[in-house]
Amino acid sequence: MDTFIQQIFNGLTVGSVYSLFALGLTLVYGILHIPNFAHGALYMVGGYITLMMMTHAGLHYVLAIFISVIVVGLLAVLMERVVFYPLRNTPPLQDKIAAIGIMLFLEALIQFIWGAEYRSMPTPFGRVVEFLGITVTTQRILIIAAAVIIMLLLYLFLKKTMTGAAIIAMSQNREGAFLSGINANKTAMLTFFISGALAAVASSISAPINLVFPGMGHLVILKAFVIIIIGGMGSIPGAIIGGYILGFSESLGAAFISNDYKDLIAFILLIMILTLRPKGLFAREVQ
Amino acid sequence: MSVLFDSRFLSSALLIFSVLFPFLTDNQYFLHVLSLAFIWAIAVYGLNLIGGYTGQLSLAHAGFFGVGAYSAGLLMVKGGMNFWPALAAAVLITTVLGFFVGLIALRTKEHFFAIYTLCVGYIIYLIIYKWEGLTEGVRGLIGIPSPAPIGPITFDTPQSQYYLLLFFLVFVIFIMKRIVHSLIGRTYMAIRNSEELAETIGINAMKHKMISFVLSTSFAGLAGALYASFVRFIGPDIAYVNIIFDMLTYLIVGGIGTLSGPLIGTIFIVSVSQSLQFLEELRMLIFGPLLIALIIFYPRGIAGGIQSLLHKRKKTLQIRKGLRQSAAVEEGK
Amino acid sequence: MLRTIGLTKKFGGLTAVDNVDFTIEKGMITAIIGPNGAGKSTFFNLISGLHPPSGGKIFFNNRDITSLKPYQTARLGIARTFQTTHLFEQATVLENVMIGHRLRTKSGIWDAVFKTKRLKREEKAAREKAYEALEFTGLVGTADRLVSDLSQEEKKRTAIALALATEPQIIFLDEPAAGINPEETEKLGQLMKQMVSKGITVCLIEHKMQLVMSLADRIMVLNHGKKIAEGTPDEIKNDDAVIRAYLGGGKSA
Amino acid sequence: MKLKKGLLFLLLISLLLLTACSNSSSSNPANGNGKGKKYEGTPVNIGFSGPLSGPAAYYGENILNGMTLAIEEINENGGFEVNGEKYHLNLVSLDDKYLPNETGSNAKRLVQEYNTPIVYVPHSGGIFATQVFNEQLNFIVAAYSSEPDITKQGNDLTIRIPPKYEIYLKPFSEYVMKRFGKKIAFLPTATQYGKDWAEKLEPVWKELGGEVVYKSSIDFTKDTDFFTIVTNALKKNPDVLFIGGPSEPTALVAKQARELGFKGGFLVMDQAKLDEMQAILGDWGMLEGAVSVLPLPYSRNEGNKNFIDDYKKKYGKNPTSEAGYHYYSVYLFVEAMKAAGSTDDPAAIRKHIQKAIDRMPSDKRIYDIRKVEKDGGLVTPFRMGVVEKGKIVNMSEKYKN
Repeated sequence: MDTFIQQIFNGLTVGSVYSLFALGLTLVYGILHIPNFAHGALYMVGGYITLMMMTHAGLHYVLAIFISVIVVGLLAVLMERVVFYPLRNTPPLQDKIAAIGIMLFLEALIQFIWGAEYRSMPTPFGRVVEFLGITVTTQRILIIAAAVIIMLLLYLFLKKTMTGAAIIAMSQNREGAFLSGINANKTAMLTFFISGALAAVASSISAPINLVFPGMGHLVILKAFVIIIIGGMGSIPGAIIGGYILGFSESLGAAFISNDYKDLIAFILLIMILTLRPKGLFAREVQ
Repeated sequence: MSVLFDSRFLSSALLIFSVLFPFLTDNQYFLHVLSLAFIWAIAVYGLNLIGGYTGQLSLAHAGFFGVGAYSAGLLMVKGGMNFWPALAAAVLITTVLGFFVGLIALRTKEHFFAIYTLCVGYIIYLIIYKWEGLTEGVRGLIGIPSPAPIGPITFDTPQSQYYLLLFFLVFVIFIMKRIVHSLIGRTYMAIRNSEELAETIGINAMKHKMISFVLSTSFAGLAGALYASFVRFIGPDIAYVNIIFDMLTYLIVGGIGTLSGPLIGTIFIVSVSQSLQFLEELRMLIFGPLLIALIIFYPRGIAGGIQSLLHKRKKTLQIRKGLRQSAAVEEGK
Repeated sequence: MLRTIGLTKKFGGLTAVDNVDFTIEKGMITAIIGPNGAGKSTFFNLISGLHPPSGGKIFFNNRDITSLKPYQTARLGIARTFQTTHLFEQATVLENVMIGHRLRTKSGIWDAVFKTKRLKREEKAAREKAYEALEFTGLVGTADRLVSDLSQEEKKRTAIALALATEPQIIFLDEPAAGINPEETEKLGQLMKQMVSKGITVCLIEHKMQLVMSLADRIMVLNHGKKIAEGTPDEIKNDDAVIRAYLGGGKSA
Repeated sequence: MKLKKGLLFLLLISLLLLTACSNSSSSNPANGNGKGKKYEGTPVNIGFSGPLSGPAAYYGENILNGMTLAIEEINENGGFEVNGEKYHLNLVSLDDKYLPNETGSNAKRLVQEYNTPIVYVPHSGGIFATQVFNEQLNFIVAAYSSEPDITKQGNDLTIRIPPKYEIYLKPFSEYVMKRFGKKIAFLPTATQYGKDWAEKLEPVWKELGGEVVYKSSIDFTKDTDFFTIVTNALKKNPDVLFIGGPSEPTALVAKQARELGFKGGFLVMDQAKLDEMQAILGDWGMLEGAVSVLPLPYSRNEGNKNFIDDYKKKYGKNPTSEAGYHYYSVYLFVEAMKAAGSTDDPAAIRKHIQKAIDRMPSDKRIYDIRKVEKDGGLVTPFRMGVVEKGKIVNMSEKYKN
């Protein structure tokens, strides 16, 4: 029983990171229909900025995350302006290839500046605590708490503010949103900012239990796509629930079915979902 | 000037050049790179048929490439088969698998099809990766023989392998050309354009998508089988998603939905990335932005860019001609 | 010629077409009108088979075509156009229209690869058929131009030519006159009359009342998916229910 | 506007191609070494094809560091003499992103354009792809991979640099079993190397009276968090965990095991290095009871102290064993060239490797290699280190056989 609770907790930790990361991806997809493969690179840059702010500038962990969020958010906006905006009238395929170009570039850039080696991120929350008969570290509790808080904040922002409403409106009906006077440019930039910020948070809070290195984005990007497909491309609750579904399927699947075949299980699950519900679990019914 | 742009002239010149190429250089490296580019180009033509012409972007083609490579490799290494029957069998296996995948996958549309096939490709990769008893898993399959001789023609030198691959590439391009410029190709393009419209003018879209998909997987399988006997070592990585992204890059840069696009794109990207080698770990620093610039300035690819350029020229010529004629008419009045 | 009995289509909780009984007589021009969202296009989609109906039956020449797919109804002689033309912009007009004859051909992939006699014959037939349709629609001069270079009205006519190339007995036109000027609209009316004189039955959805009133032999009015009136233009003009529908709900045309 | 864009683009491309061409035709290409400096004598190009971009770039970088250090030293010291003629070395390194087909292209390029008698390839797929034609094109594959099939192929021009892992199995097992107990859980990396290790370790462990209570592997290229799998392994109450893979993620596995309350020992596969793991974890505490190959900096001796110091000075960190082996091998090949009396006859160089081993200067013997096997494998003596009471203890002598 203890193992079961422990695995639930493990799934919750991993799922929180997945959800945060996938949220940004799904937001961008919902509004601009861009499958942003460079999202993993944003995640990676986020980890590096936080790390460098801590080790080189000597900032506190939380402050470093804050700076990283701003920087990566702006980087995402820059990406939108320089690359995706000129491509707004081309099919999404072109965006995909351009995103791969961005990814290659950012990885090479980070490797050029800070080298290819693995780095570990120190954290003030490294204590091990016993909790309901399971073992956790404070960092892991932080991950879950931070993810939930951020997702709540994002929810409030999207539901309760005008700007947030514009994002939702644009993702539901682009033309309608234009007609009702929403500034599409501003909304796109804002969405990219949020998506970059979310990627930076996800990597910054998970880096202390992982490692920071130029290729770290590869580990999450494919999974994030799985998540937003499960959840329905562009669906915000879908991304959150999809993230936790994948987190739990990894922890419980590895525990009770087979660790070696857990990836295969996940993908076959995905194929089955798509066969039965070709547009994902949470996609809106569109005529 | 205009004769330079004539496609018949251009393609025969290209063909003659590629036939003579081994005589122009004894640098095996060029030969090797070009041979590999031919293999990729064959696979990219497959991708172009279903994605470019029929409008159903399949991301499972790296998987099918892997299936072709592993079928051929395993039949030769573990089944002791000769290259030629193994090649035929590999193409057949890939095609049959493609048929069954298509049967389910083609029910989804647009980007859901792309994602669905991405997952199929990933599952193929995982199966190759995990099924050690058959595929040797991560270790990979070694000792794949090079193509067996046909009568007096042998394929153990790089030159002869180059010609073999060139032959298959020309063969594939020929088939593509015949298809694209026929009623069949127009049918595919009609489906790409609007499946609804195609259906209402009497085209059984599902059937044609199916044929196009199956044929395109057989190209991927062919390329995979050729790869296996050319590189003579295969690992699960050849079915990984990175490979499909490479293929996509070749296709998009060259020009999706054009006949020359896959060839142009493949050779262009391969040679650019080879010539950036001197930058070592920094090469992606140049390659990434270059790729982005290409996509932004030539969203329809190099071939598409040339096409619209030619069209514009033709149009201005026509307008000028038209003006002159009307001027003449005016004068005659 | 074409008859629907109790035709119904539901999307989720919404009933887009509600229990419509309707008959189209051979050799006539029939118009379907109604406010936006009345279910007119859905009605077309049901007949051509793009959507399976939720209830009711469709008969074409006394044959039950309710569950047929669009490509099957097309082969029986039902053609249609869409509000947006969906043409292949990067190809020429001729190339676009040629494909309309595809349903009368049998060539497959092997014919293409081996360039068989059958393929050559059928391509020739398709070309001739396309020219015929272009001539009929007055587009011969534009045959070699790219669709992307055409005007909106020319695109509409190309779409009609494409539909004609399928050799239909009946043609459904979805707002053919939308977005074109009055002079061109008049020409379009002429074109429809020519079609009828060639023996093709015409059914159209249109918002331009003038066109409808001057052209149609019979009119059906849909509102909220229900048929509220049917009759000659004069009858419709004076129908209370119709006037109420147009004035009361939705935008007027 | 359109024209300008097109022109700009054309310019960019032609510039690229130009630089590429001019670079490949110059005699002093690619790598940073030798730039701006003229060395005496004829250059001998040494080729390298490995991952320099992408997720495995760090691995490639370490290897290049070791090679570059050796080559610069040799050149700074006036090069070397073969048959009375002066030579210096020039490193040509190409990126293959870990892809075998790219390795194939690179190797051909290195041999055709740079005449490299030796091409270093640090991954088994690339080695297999190169072994297809290396005898025909006449160059030595300096293979850095423990994959046994590499030397089983009967390739006459292959040198396998790293040691075989079999020698570690028994002594490592004996040590951890005695100190912690008989129950072991397997959590190595999911690569072929990890699997081979596990397969060979199991019978050895059982023979010593032990029990394997859990068997799985971790895919470091796909998993980010190991709490799940470590939880599963610990459920079986093992006394020892068998872990391994790249040092850094392996260190995380150890750390997370400790966080989950594991008190036993670690049997660490030789791919991971204790000192690199410690660098990630910050101190030795978490690694208490770990047994693995003795890291270079902890066995300073006549043969390696200069190397360790120089490396640290140049790169600001301790040398990894990849760096050490590659540094060593460069000197070895130079000795072999001297002994063979040729810089461009790979067969002769290969033939004189044993002689070169015998003649290696004592201050370059990073590893006490005494023999090359018939199949081309270098025989490295046994090295073992354990973490006891917070520091590394050299156990090489005690557990030797």
